[in-house]
Amino acid sequence: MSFEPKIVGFLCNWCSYTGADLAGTARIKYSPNIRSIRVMCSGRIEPTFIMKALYEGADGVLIAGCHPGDCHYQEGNYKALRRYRMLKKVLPDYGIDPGRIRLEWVAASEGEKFANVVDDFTEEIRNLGPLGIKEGLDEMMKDDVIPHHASGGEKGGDDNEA
Amino acid sequence: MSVRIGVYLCHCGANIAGKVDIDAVADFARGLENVTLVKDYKFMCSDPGQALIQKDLENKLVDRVVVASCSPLMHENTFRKTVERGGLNPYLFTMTNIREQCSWVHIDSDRTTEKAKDLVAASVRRAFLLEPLTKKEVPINPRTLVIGGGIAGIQAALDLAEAGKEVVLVEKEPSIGGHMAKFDKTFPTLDCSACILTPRMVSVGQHSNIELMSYAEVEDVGGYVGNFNIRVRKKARYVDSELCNGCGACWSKCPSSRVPRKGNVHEKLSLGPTTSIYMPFMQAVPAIPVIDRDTCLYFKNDSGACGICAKECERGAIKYDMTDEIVEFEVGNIIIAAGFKTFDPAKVKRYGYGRFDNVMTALEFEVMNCASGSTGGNILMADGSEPKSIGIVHCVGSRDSHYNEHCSRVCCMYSLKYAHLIKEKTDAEVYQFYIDMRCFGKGYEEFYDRLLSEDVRFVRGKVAEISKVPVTETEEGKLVVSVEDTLLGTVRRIPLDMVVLSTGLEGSETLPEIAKLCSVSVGKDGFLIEKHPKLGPVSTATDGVFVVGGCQSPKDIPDTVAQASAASSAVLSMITREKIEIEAATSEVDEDKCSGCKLCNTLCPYQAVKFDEEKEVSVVNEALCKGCGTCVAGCPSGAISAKHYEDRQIFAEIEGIFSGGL
Amino acid sequence: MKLKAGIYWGAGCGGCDVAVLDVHEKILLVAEKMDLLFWPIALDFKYDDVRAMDDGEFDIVLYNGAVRNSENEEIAHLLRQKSKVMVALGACAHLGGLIGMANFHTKEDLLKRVYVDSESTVNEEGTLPQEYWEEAGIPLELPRLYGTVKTLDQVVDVDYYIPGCPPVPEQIVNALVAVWDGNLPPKGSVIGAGSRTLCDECSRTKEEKEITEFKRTSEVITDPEKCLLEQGLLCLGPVTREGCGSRCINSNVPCRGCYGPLEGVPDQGIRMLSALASVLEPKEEEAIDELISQIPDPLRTLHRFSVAASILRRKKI
Amino acid sequence: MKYTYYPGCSVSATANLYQESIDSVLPGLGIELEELDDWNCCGATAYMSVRELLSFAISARNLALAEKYHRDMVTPCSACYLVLNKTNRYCEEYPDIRKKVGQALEAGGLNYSGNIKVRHLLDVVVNDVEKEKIAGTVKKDLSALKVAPYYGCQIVRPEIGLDDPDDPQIMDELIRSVGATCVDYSMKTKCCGASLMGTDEKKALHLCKEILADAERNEAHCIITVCPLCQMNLDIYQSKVNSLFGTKFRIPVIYFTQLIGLAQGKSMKELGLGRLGVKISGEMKKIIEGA
Amino acid sequence: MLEKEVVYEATLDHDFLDEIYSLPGGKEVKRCIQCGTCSGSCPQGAVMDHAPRKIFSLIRAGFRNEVLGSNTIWFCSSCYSCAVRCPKEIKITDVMYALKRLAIKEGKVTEGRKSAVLSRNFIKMVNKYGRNHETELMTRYIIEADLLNAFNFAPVGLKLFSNGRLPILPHKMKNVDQLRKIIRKVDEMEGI
Repeated sequence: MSFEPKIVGFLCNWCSYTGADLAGTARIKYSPNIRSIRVMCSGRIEPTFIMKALYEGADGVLIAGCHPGDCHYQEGNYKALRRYRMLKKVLPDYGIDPGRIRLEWVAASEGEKFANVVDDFTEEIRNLGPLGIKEGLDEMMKDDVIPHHASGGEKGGDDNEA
Repeated sequence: MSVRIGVYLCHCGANIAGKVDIDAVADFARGLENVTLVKDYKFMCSDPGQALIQKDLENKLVDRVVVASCSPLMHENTFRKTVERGGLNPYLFTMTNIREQCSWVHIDSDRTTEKAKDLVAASVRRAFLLEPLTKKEVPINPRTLVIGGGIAGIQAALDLAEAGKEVVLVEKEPSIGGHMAKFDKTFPTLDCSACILTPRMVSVGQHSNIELMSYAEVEDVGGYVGNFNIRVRKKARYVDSELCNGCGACWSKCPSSRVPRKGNVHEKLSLGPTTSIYMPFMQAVPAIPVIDRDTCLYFKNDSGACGICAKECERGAIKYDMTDEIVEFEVGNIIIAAGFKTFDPAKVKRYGYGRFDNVMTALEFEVMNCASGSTGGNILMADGSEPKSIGIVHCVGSRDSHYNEHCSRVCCMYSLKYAHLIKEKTDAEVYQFYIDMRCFGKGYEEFYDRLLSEDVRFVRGKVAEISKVPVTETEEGKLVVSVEDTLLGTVRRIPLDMVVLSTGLEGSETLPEIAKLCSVSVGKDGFLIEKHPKLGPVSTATDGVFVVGGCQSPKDIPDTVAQASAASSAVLSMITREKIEIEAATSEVDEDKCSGCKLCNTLCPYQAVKFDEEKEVSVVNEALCKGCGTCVAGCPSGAISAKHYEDRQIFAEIEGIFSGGL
Repeated sequence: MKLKAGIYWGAGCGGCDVAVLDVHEKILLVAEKMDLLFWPIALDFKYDDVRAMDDGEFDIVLYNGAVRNSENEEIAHLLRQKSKVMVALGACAHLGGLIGMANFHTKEDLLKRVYVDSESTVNEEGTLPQEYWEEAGIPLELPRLYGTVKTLDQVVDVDYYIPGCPPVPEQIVNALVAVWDGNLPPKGSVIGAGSRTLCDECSRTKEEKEITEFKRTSEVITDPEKCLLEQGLLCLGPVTREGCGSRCINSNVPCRGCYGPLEGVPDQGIRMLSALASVLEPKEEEAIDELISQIPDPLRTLHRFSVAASILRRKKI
Repeated sequence: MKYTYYPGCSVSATANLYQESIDSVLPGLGIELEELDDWNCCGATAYMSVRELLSFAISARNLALAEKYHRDMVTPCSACYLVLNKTNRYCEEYPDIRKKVGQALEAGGLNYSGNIKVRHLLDVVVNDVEKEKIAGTVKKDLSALKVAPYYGCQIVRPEIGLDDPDDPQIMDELIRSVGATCVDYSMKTKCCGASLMGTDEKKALHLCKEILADAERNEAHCIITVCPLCQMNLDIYQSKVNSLFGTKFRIPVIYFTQLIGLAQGKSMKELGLGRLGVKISGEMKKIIEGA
Repeated sequence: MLEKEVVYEATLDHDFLDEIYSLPGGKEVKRCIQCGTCSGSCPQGAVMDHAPRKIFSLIRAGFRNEVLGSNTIWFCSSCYSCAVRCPKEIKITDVMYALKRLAIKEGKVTEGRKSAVLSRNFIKMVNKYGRNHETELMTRYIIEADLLNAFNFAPVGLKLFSNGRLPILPHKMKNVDQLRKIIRKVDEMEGI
């Protein structure tokens, strides 16, 4: 079976969630890989949410908010942009391709854009392959156990002063 | 204490059930932690559907409700009320969107069902952590502030005043009237602008429910819907309005001019006197002159060398020592009618405005046509002679990515109006250079039709440039317009005596400041953003603040007046309610955690987060807070939380999404 | 009756042990109230002595250092079994500490760097430490170095945390006093520190913030009265628990975050990133990137002590 | 102020008089130019027509070579200015082009990281040297000399930023700061048709005629240019314009650096002015000699 | 085809707009509102088969052959007047270059042949010396494309020569080899 990316979307209520609804009303089809979480404003989206999503199993995270200048709460989207830029900058240190997170401005009228963004992002993540932080962590730590060597016998610190 | 979550799945006829395997989702939901009851129904939003939920709540079968159906933007309120009727706090309910963002948008049925399961699981986890919230109510002050005294503000103020409500109308110019007071005729009916506007201006000046503050600016807006605190600066007019009777003796002898001299007949294209003490136009309301401090000799010389107006005034109304006055008052609602400004065509160098005589802006041309203007309404070239040919260039500063993307909506029509006036007053040939004729209002197309019959020359093409370089003899001494006649596919050079630039409309210079004061957003196009482009055209994201007229988008007089009346009725509806519920899902500061770093203080667009100097912590004014949560994400210590969108609730949702093994 | 106490160092620098000694004359108070039955850095006890004890015999064990190898883990389990109260002492046990930054690398890279590539090493064969070796039939064994540094609570159940790198000595004494007074907060609490962030105890004046540039400490003469963050220094005070007595701040050095985040903040570094990004001045993508690029090694700066405790815990390989 | 200097092919051939005036005038203004070692053709417009990528690649070779100097690169030729800037812009905007250009450079053992700012000599003279400094070097009174600035296309378009594309002022100001009289005329940014001269001469000559006519109508003694191609068109082809359209233009077309040199009292020979197609004569000659 | 009274859809190429749109510099073409600012600003408009505005109209409608076969694209003198004025910020000059390349690629160069010859010779020259040798370029061009005009051209050449502005020997660069390697790599990437 081919790899189906898992994508978490964080959508602002006023523009992007509405835009995503519009895609539905217009019956525009897009790939079912995204699971969206509604927040009031893209300014509410904490980078920790994104880390959490990546940790729990997301292969990509989409953040969507109102276009610059159109924020329902005036400037929340600029804060989202700054947090996003900064998070993108540090992701490589975690060994994560910064392309796994994406910020898009989707207006309430842009149902088609939302669908395109999801499709495009899904493909991009598909190309990047699975991320698998949680399983990966177990896998990476599988050797981090107390070894039992050939000598078998009682281990420990008879002479060992730590 | 155990939590009992009820999950209600809606089929929405075949809308959801046709794609999502409801039984599979129901089985899945039954297996989720804390879920004690799962029901599905054909139409959950129908009366029997709602009754289903209500009954379960009344029978105390569940104490948290998850409804998986359409978008919360559609029916969240419906179900909140249902839940409330069932005796549960409405915030202990959450909604899962398995229609707009699920069944309607995906093709593969299995994968759509899987997605629905994940979304339900997320909602169930979220529901487990929901907290009850209480909505608060605040009283509404019945007085209203109207910012801007153009036709929009005048209409809104009069509507409210007539309904018996008090209004404070603040206008930054010395007189109300706005742009409309500068117009000669109005399209398409060609009725006299002054004739229809003046009576209304007078009504505003005389109405007992309207307090008019002209030559004044709003400096500060505090508070929140129903209870705004306003501070206004009334600029010094240097004329005592109690004593002045508007006789005009002062300006008739004033030796200095506030309008720069051009040295030709176009120099005095202004209504009213051009002296330093002046009335903007003769029908001004209030009919009290103002001294322009920048050009007045008395102020310029410091020594008080002039003082002629004071000597001329028999009533002693001239007060050079007058100072600005600050007034503070409270209102319940605000209507912003701050108007527009016209595009400055000097930016388009190739049209030669400011370099060539006889290239003028629409507004200058408008004033020239006004009977009370300095040419007495005659259309004249700079040298005083009558033009033989006039070109009208559309879309100057509109529909152009370099300046403004938007269509200014009124230029086509006023350009047609000018063509008509030119035909009526002179023998000149008139050329209209247009990209598209947009004549969409009532009677507009008919007016276009009429102009076609009046032999106006229509050239479809945006003017490439206006030059004074003659190529043929007939071009000598003329303004030469180069344009492609796109319908013919030919480039034409047309020599003209005069060119009128139909400049587009932009938000006024003061708009960003006003928007900031009132916590309203300015869009990319420079105009204020309404709450919803279709369904909330006059309200804004800030409760109690409304927008009307040219500051919301370019519009003609009929639309402006209609919008003004819409806003005043919206305000009346607010006032009649007497009280208003405010958002319950606000931010909240845990004062035990807040360490007063002040990082959050700049983040709130509504200034709802302020630092309490006494407690040394930041506090949220819940009446101002809109619940966007920007401060929450900006708080480093986790002291601020967003009610109903708490970190732990969103974390739970994320965990839920992956709990089913997507 | 005297309390039975133990102190152990896992993967740490010894600084925490020194901090325990640094309580000056209060050490007498400690000695009066407490029998130290195990403290490898200072006293001669053997692991077998501990193994011989009854389960829960220790009233309190202070475990400092992160869990970096199999021995650390083994002893962590042993001490947990033998103690009533297990305390993670210091930033390493609490959050992984500086050592946690190893999680931004792989074990192989680290070994290679230390044993082969380091400038002062000559190791032409590229010999690396072996876990197990038999020489003339005699087994020689080293504990296994783990690929991922862990916090103590990722390995065993921890009752309390005393944060800091190192913890303030007085705070350690206070924690011990709380144990013998039986005056303990709910399990899982951070003890010996405040409940707000450092800004609360920091005496510098704070204003509304809008960051236009970042500077390094060497590039600026700081105004001792003014918030360091407002002076362009990346101070982690806003995201770090108070209790250290503002030692760094008072020396004009920005807080590096060793006391860890407040309760309910799952990821200290990323939370600071969010807060910091919120108050940057620019609005355009390019200008934002330009400003961010002024922060040297942002992630390690934000996560100096807390990588192992962060949501992602380590670099993905 | 030191800059990397990219002369371009024309300046080292048909426009060698431009180079001479540059050598003579710039040191006095405190501008030092170090020629880019082993530069190649900028990849001018003709390349763009046929092989775009090739144009970018050879253009980028110059940029890559320039990086080791760590300075802005200056060119006196408007076409080179345009092409080098366009290469920069396209490499920045289109990742695909950037990648391919990078691969091509790599084949030649080069690498370009995109850090070279390309400026026109006029920009440097007007914006980096204080006006007072230029005025200070003036020895001759040229106030009677009416000079028409001819900007042409490629310094104000399409890489907007240097000045307004329709009504630029920087050369006007330069003329005033050397004490000459600036002629305001409408054709100062109109196309001279240089790129058509080889292919549709008649049309190109017509464009030249319009420019010359407007300058003459506004009583200009001479035209100054900033580009070898514009200069050649308006100068060398002037007699052809006259024979084709029956006009009698005798308007010298000189480089802006030559005007500065004249104001500084340098000789015609020193400035290469003897090699113009349309020689300096009549009233202009009198003004220069008389001053 | 345009002369015909009726144009059948089947004869049009409706992918043409997208093709141009996807080329570097083409991303604004879809925004054209046919205002004619470009044509009105074009110094060459009069001699073109179709003024620039019409080219955009033809691109949109799918008249591929008309566009690529027109002389318009060859008469563009790169003055960029249209490009800086276009209210929709279409990079018109860049689009013209793109069309020229497409026309050459598809062998549709007809009237604009002279420009194409000049361009090609220019490239040969640079490949040879690394720099342009104007004397040789002119000679080659005249021989190949415009022999009849050689007479006409001679006076200009003479004037340059007599003023010492037409060097006989080319300026050569030193490391022509490196440049050739770069050129070869581009050839390789473009499959030439």
